[in-house]
Amino acid sequence: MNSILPSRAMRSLPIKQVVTHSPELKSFLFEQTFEAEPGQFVMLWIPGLDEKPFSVSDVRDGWIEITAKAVGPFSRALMECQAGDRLGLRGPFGRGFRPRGRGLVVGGGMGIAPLRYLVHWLERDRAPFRVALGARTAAEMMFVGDFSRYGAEFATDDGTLGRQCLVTGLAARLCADESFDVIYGCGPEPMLVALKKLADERGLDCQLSLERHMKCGIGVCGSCCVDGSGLCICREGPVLDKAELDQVADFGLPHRDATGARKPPRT
Amino acid sequence: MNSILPSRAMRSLPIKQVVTHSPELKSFLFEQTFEAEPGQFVMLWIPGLDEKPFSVSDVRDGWIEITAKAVGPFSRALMECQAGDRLGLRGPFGRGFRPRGRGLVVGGGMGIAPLRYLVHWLERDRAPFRVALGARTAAEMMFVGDFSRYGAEFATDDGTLGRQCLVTGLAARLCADESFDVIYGCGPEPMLVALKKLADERGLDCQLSLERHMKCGIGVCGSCCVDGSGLCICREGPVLDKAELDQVADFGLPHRDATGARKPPRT
Amino acid sequence: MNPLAVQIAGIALESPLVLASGVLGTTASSLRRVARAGAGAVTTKSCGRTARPGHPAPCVLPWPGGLINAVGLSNPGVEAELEELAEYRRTCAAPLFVSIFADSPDEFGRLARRVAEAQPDLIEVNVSCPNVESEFGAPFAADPEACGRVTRAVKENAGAVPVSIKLSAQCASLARTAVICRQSGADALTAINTVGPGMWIDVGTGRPALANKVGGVSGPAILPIAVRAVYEIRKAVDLPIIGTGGVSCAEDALQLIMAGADAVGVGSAVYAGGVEVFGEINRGLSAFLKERGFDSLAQVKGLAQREGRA
Amino acid sequence: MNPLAVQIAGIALESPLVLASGVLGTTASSLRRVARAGAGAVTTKSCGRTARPGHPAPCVLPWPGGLINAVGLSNPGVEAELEELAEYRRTCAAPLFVSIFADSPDEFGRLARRVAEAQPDLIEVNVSCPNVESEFGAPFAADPEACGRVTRAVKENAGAVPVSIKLSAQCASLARTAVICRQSGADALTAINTVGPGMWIDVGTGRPALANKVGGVSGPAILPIAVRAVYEIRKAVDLPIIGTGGVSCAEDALQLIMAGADAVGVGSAVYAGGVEVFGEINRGLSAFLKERGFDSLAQVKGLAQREGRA
Ligand SMILES: Cc1cc2nc3c(=O)[nH]c(=O)nc-3n(C[C@H](O)[C@H](O)[C@H](O)COP(=O)(O)OP(=O)(O)OC[C@H]3O[C@@H](n4cnc5c(N)ncnc54)[C@H](O)[C@@H]3O)c2cc1C
Ligand SMILES: Cc1cc2nc3c(=O)[nH]c(=O)nc-3n(C[C@H](O)[C@H](O)[C@H](O)COP(=O)(O)OP(=O)(O)OC[C@H]3O[C@@H](n4cnc5c(N)ncnc54)[C@H](O)[C@@H]3O)c2cc1C
Ligand SMILES: Cc1cc2nc3c(=O)[nH]c(=O)nc-3n(C[C@H](O)[C@H](O)[C@H](O)COP(=O)(O)O)c2cc1C
Ligand SMILES: Cc1cc2nc3c(=O)[nH]c(=O)nc-3n(C[C@H](O)[C@H](O)[C@H](O)COP(=O)(O)O)c2cc1C
Ligand code: FES
Ligand code: FES
Repeated sequence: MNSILPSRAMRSLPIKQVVTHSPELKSFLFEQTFEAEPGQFVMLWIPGLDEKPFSVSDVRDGWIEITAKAVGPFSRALMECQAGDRLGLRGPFGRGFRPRGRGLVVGGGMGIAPLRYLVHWLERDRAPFRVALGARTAAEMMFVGDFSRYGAEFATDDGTLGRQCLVTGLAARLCADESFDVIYGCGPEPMLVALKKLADERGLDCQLSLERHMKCGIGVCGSCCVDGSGLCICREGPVLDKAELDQVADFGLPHRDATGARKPPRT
Repeated sequence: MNSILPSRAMRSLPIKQVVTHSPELKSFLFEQTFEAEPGQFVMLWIPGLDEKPFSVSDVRDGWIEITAKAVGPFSRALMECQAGDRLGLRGPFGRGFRPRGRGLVVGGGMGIAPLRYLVHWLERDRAPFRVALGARTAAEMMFVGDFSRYGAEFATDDGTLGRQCLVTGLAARLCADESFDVIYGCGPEPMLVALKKLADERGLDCQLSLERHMKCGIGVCGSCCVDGSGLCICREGPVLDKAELDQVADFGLPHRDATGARKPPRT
Repeated sequence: MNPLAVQIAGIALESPLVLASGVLGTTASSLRRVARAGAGAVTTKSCGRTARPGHPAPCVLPWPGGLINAVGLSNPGVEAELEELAEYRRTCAAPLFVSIFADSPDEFGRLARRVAEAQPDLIEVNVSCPNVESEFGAPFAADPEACGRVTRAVKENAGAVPVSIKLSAQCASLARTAVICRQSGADALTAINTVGPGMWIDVGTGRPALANKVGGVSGPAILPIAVRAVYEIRKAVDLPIIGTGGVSCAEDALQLIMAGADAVGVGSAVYAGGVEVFGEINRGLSAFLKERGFDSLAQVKGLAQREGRA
Repeated sequence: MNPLAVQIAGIALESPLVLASGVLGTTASSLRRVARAGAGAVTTKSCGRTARPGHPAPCVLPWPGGLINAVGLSNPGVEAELEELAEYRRTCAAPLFVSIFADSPDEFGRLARRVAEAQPDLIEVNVSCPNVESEFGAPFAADPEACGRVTRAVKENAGAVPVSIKLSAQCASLARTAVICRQSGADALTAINTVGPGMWIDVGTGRPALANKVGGVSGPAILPIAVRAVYEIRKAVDLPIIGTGGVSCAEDALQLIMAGADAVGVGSAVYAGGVEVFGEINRGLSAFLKERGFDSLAQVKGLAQREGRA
């Protein structure tokens, strides 16, 4: 039967190469079996364990790359995976960034991963952009060399790289100094809330990538639906535009866990 | 699901028009929902009764036509059908005639039906051809007016139309007088055997349309397979070429009934 | 008059299309979104007494015939679900069906009582989920008498809220099960749940691709089985039927209606078609009625049950 | 060495692909044609004692998920079938499996005795045809004990000819049925027959499109159910399994083999792919083995049965 795109079905592929940024942060390269736009993600399956969403952090030379950080059982198991191991890859899922005009690219923490592919894409399209990235500390700042080539500005909580401030501080200053059409953002939701506010104040468009608990990746199970509009982050997201963000009732609020219940507010 | 062509699935259509050649011989016109080549057939379903194969006797102006003769329970029930009645139509099935060069078109009895569409097709392609048709008696000769326009010659057993001889006699004479590349034939199998012999003797190609008991029309059930090569008349036929005919072990012999058993020889 | 309007168990639906349980059915927001996209009613994902995270992923996979899933009855528990229900009620008028599952008739009864207090339009009783075989579902759906016991327990507790029993095509005898459900007080039947179970193996690793190994098969692949099931049930009982299984276009929905369904569940089609599929099927149904000169769906319901020619 | 060669019940096959019963399986000529197209063995359409014309048409219909059929066990009767068998033998070396059906264990025994005299390579016992519900099939496949009785009756009469029992996914418990068949002497199991039954309604007329109204569902739509069935049977018994259902490409065949099948039946795929599909699947299987560095199919058989990670 061939009524669906084969790439959307489960398909295992051997890891072609593992790039170790640190023992807790690695990139995994696979043969590229489908097209993907920046901001789109794949569901990555470790057979016998679980399957989780990961953004495409680059596509080049017929390879597709994802970059993961060890934060829990799944991502720690992923750190053990070697070239040659077969993992399942389904995708590409969701809607990514839709480049337009002069862009301000703002990332925080693991949210930097998809932005790497975004800037490569923007460069290829000769679209003008500036980059501001934040992390807790220098060791956690991903792809510093790569982003530096584009004149990225950095912010860390501890001042070990770039300025000692929040990345939203960098973004605000850049917006004051230069003119932009759109803010592209990916990172912790409080950061996104601040970017949305900034964009609203400045009258800029914004495209922000959200995270919600994902199970199916294909807009069916409902576990990733935002409150308010009910859009599926896996399908209509993860990147939402301004109008869509206005309809996210739980934007910046605690969202739902694997049972579908709202998580208690973080303390 | 859309993995197969919709036209191959069962689809009922209202009869658009009934043309009464005689109470026992009628043509039925339907909206044309698929392309068909001369020699191809459809499976015609009378809901609540049965489904049987019928050749496409013409395609024109967005209409598709089949022509049937009352010979048994099914075809008699068909004679009762009126414009507006919905019948099931699946098709087109099988491989039809593949026109090449100068053709001699030879038909007998109900075998004349698909040849009508064939000559319209040949005329459109400006391919040169002659036609010889046979029937038991004038009243059973179909489409006389239409074929006369192409200078067809007629033969009847009782001499009520054209010559009083077998149509194979006409064919032999035409072959003696004129030169042809191919004989197209449809009609009773003894006639086809004679045409095959004629073609062999004259060194002509031939394309003859065979009948076998059909159930599925799609090359699965096996009820229409010829002995020898095992080809399905519903799928690789009904029109076979010379090389294919050479591999039909039961060509001209009694063939199989609905159980799959060989019928006893006719007496 | 709206030619697509139907009634089931006294509930008026603007469209015969009902969002099937388990698809975009956990939150008030997603249910509302589907109602606005054209569903005549929406069904929540089945909920139980307490929260369950369900099986690990992969738990829903597309395959060429549709989906295969072993979500494992993940749900936030009945209390959280009732909050969603209240929120839905405040913001959306389309009828809401609440699906419940449990592991004993008593437990079904208790759950039904709690849910009925919140006054949903209908309680759907999931006795047929194949994904938690030893825990829930299998024993009931496979055993007509057990379906009867569950039905009675729910009806005794549901008060005025109508109850639909969701049957499986794997029922030993669908006709007998339907009759027993009716005798036990069911107001409607939903048929069918997923089929199988099935298994999809990733040939690259040689591993079952679902974490749960097996899962329920749904989507286009199961349409003929759903049509047959509805046909069989309609022959056996005169209860309203929410015919469900494999519907992704108006023709599919018509097959179920002609087999005897009063309303039509749509679940997996959301994968290929998005929530927009509800509007598209509605438009297709309207076009069919208009083209064939019917005034309402009631005129085509059960057509396939006729015998003989003509 | 031919990497696709397999053995089942002592029979050597050049390819694991077996023409499934009921497809192009009535005459020596069509069976031979399929063997030449690349099938490792061919199975005849099920035959009974006497000739049956089967149901009126439409009796086989394509639908988007595959086929739906109610051929109704048409067959020329065992004597005519044995003539075909002899002719096949004279002209083709690929193993021939003869499928039989009957309405009682005794009748199955008598038929097996007659067929065994003609020395086919294997007798396949169709206890699972869903299309003649009240006459044949349903009672046996649905009841594990009945499957055992049929198996014993056939084995007592088949002499040295190996016997495969063809099971249905609708078996109450496939694992239990498999165990009972094994204990009753079965040399192999074939799984599965068609699924359902299903119904396809022509919405133009509102009529079931099959003359028999319901029919067995086969083709791509049933692959996950066949894979699960083979997996379940392989867990339960160590008999050779002819895994059948929904195979139309090498990946599909590999799913069944990884679930635990020794050989792979192919039927409905002939509709979309013609008899050429056998050669294509063979080439796909060879390419897979080569690419992954396996020497034979034995190395991938049952891979999906492993537990845990890695
Ligand atoms: C669209 C999207 C893109 C992502 N891209 C990346 C990426 O490029 N790199 C990366 O390292 N991480 C990415 N993540 C997050 C990644 O999926 C989680 O970090 C990972 O699943 C953690 O699993 P764990 O078992 O290691 O940790 P756990 O301890 O299970 O979880 C840690 C945290 O990860 C998140 N998480 C866990 N499971 C899921 C799930 N099923 N769906 C969504 N979030 C979950 C939750 O916030 C949770 O609190 C992305 C998530 C989403 C939704
Ligand atoms: C490829 C093909 C094209 C045909 N085209 C035409 C046509 O254009 N016009 C026309 O009038 N007839 C055509 N026929 C024959 C037509 O199918 C039969 O005449 C019709 O089925 C008779 O059915 P009945 O119940 O009226 O008669 P019956 O008494 O059932 O049968 C009369 C004769 O029709 C033939 N027949 C019956 N059933 C079948 C079947 N399922 N498959 C094949 N042959 C059958 C047999 O030779 C039988 O002896 C065609 C047959 C084939 C195989
Ligand atoms: C992802 C998924 C989850 C489901 N969860 C439930 C459930 O919780 N309760 C239930 O009764 N049915 C559940 N079902 C079954 C559907 O409600 C429906 O009966 C079945 O999928 C057939 O319809 P479809 O082919 O339109 O999807 C689920 C189906 C899918 C695909
Ligand atoms: C037209 C048709 C006729 C069939 N006839 C028989 C039969 O006579 N005996 C039998 O055991 N199985 C019969 N089957 C079932 C097949 O052998 C096979 O088990 C089933 O179709 C699943 O395989 P598939 O998806 O490859 O077709 C038939 C299937 C079809 C499609
Ligand atoms: S993850 Fe299932 S709907 Fe988005
Ligand atoms: S009619 Fe069935 S194979 Fe030709």
